Amino acid sequence: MLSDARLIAAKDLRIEASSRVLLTQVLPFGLMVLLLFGFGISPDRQVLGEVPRRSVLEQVSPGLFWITVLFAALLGLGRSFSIEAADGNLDGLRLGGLDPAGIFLGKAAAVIVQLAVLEVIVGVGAILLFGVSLANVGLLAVTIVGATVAIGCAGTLYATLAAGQRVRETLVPLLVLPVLAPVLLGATQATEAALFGPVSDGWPWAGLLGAFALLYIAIGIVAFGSFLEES
Amino acid sequence: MDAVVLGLEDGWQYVVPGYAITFGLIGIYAVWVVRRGRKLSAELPDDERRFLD
Amino acid sequence: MSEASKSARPDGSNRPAVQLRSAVALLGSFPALAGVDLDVHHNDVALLQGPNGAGKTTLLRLCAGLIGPSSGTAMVLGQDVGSANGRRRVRRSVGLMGHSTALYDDLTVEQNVQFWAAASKAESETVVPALDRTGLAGRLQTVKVSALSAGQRRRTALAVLLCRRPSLWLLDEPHAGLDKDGRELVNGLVLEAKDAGATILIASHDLDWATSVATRRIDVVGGRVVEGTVVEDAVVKGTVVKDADA
Amino acid sequence: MTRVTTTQSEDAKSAKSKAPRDAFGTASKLTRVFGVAAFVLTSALLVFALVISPPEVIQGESVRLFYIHVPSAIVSLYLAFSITLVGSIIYLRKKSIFWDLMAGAAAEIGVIFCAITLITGMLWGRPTWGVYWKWDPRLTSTAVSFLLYVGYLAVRKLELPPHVRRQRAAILGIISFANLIIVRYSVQWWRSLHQGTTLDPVDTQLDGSMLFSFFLGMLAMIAIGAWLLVHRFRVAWMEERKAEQSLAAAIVERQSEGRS
Repeated sequence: MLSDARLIAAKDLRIEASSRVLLTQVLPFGLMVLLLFGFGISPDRQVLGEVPRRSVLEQVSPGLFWITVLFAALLGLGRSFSIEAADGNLDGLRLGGLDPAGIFLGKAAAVIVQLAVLEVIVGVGAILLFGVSLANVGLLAVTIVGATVAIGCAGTLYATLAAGQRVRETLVPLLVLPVLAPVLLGATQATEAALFGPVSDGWPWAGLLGAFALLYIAIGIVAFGSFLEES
Repeated sequence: MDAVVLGLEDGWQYVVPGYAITFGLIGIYAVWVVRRGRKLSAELPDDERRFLD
Repeated sequence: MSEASKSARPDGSNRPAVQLRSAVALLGSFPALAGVDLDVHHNDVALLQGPNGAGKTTLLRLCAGLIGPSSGTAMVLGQDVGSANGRRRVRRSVGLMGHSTALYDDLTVEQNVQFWAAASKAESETVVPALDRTGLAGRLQTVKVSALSAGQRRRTALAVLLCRRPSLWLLDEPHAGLDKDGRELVNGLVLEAKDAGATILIASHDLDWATSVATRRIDVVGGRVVEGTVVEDAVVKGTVVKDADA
Repeated sequence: MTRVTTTQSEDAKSAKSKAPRDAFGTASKLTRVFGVAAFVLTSALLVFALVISPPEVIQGESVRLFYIHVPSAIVSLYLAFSITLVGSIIYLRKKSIFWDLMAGAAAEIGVIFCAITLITGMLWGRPTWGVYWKWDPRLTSTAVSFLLYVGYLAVRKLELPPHVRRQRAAILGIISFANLIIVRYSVQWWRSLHQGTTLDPVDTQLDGSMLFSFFLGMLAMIAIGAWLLVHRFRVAWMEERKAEQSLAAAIVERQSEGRS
């Protein structure tokens, strides 16, 4: 299972290395969304009664960051499955002798790695644009890992459910976003706690993210085979 | 608004639409389901469309 | 299951390689196959012929275990294609070349063949000979698939097929889009596979090329097999030339 | 109320109509029992909830929304989506088409009642909180659950061969229930950290005729839900039969291709 996963993940990452679609299209999209948030939420507005004084933008930056990641992840998932749908490649994967659980873990792992890179760059963008000062890197790292694995696994599972369907592009966001609502909550809360304190409030949320990630790894391993069958 | 004109007490202007929407929605859905059932049963042979219990 | 797995090997069983009984297969809600009865014996080279939309492609996909029959039975290489487990087992021992070539545009020819060989649990040593045999060795090897012509893509798909060493070959219009060399290559590979004991199904409109290797012709019309004729002499080359839409 | 009149007019029609051909519909003794129960209970509910029961001390008249808001939430989130879960599990074990259709019918009714829960909840919130939406944990998680099951219904409509679609729907029916629980608890946790206790529709203190109205609401919503479920299931069942028939016809037509 794990060697199959490695094969699939390596293939997806090699395709990205060669085509650079995520790097040249999805990443700029993410950065643009950050700018748009700045336009949408006036950057000069201050939060009242907070000590130290913060701009509204800084105050809500954790949520904005994770919403940006979520939207970018939808595009990344779309890409991850359009390379399989383009030329009957899903049939090829079915015909191969790979373990479906391995295919799931491989596709999810590739999405997770790419998303993690995107998160780091968009995160730097958010720090610069929204005037956030970095703190509690440990909690932030755990949050990013947990949330990214959760998004990658749940997203891959639901994207497969709609793979090969004409309505795929519109159906996947409808399916994935409600499922990922708790992840957005947890990631935002944990990030807020890491940046603005108190840190102790953040760890339970990071724990929730970890539990969610593990749950979706398990569901994916069990259910992916059925979703991959016939489409 | 209307509630004031009609002299309704505060709260009624939310209660009445609440009940109207609730039973209106159920009603529309019920009509849709029953009509669809009738239409389908007219298209099927007798033994496939009779529900006796 | 023990009985079925015994007959999974082409040798040591006289059960046909493909045995369909009243098999119905759906595309959405359309019955692309409307009750197919078909026996294809081991080591046959069967030519499926019939008009566009007759159900040839769906028949091949059914034999590949990519879809299951919605009614009737389908036994392929001794496995029941009606069950998910049977389909999974069948898929490993078939090689399908369809209209789509199942290649990744952004990978090179070599990377594609290597990936699919690994995904099919084929030995990695099979890659180089397969590239040689299909005429892709050398310059083309490191070209991205997106830069290939339709014929070169097909050759790449053939190389993947070679690596898989399937015991049942399912070729959907294998001659289409290929030059004369390519068509000869296809026929050569089919004959080699036959000599190695494989069973081959070819759906083709390119009758002059396909009949030259076929041992048997099967007519598919309206989602059914209407008649099957045995070609006594495998060299009937050039007798039927009416591939208007091939 | 409307749905009961439909049943009754249906009976009247079948008595009048000469050709009983189109008179069957999805009605039967069972639906009549549920239909009459729903009609009686709903009438009683309207009388008790809107006329007899008094306004509440704090909430005033808007407490009356409570008698339909909470019952529809229970019917939707606890009953309907549980039937979807159970139907999905049984389908996966026994491949029973009955339970696949039951799961789908229940989900659709659950979504309708979920919408009612949201609407009545917002209408309750406006006079109570001053705003339609206050990110109340129950209401917020209900909104997400609503979308979860809208997605489930969308998957049921995918153009796939029936057995493939059923399999996927069944798996999704199970995962969706897990998601429902996760969403519920994470949202509750989220809100509990950020605000003190607010007035929540479920915390309402009831007694006497108010409590009785609530029970009437519960029973009425269950009766309506059951009535709808039987009808909706039968519609799905007949759709299934019809699909079988048109498939049989399509096969005959397909076989005659190329013969003319």
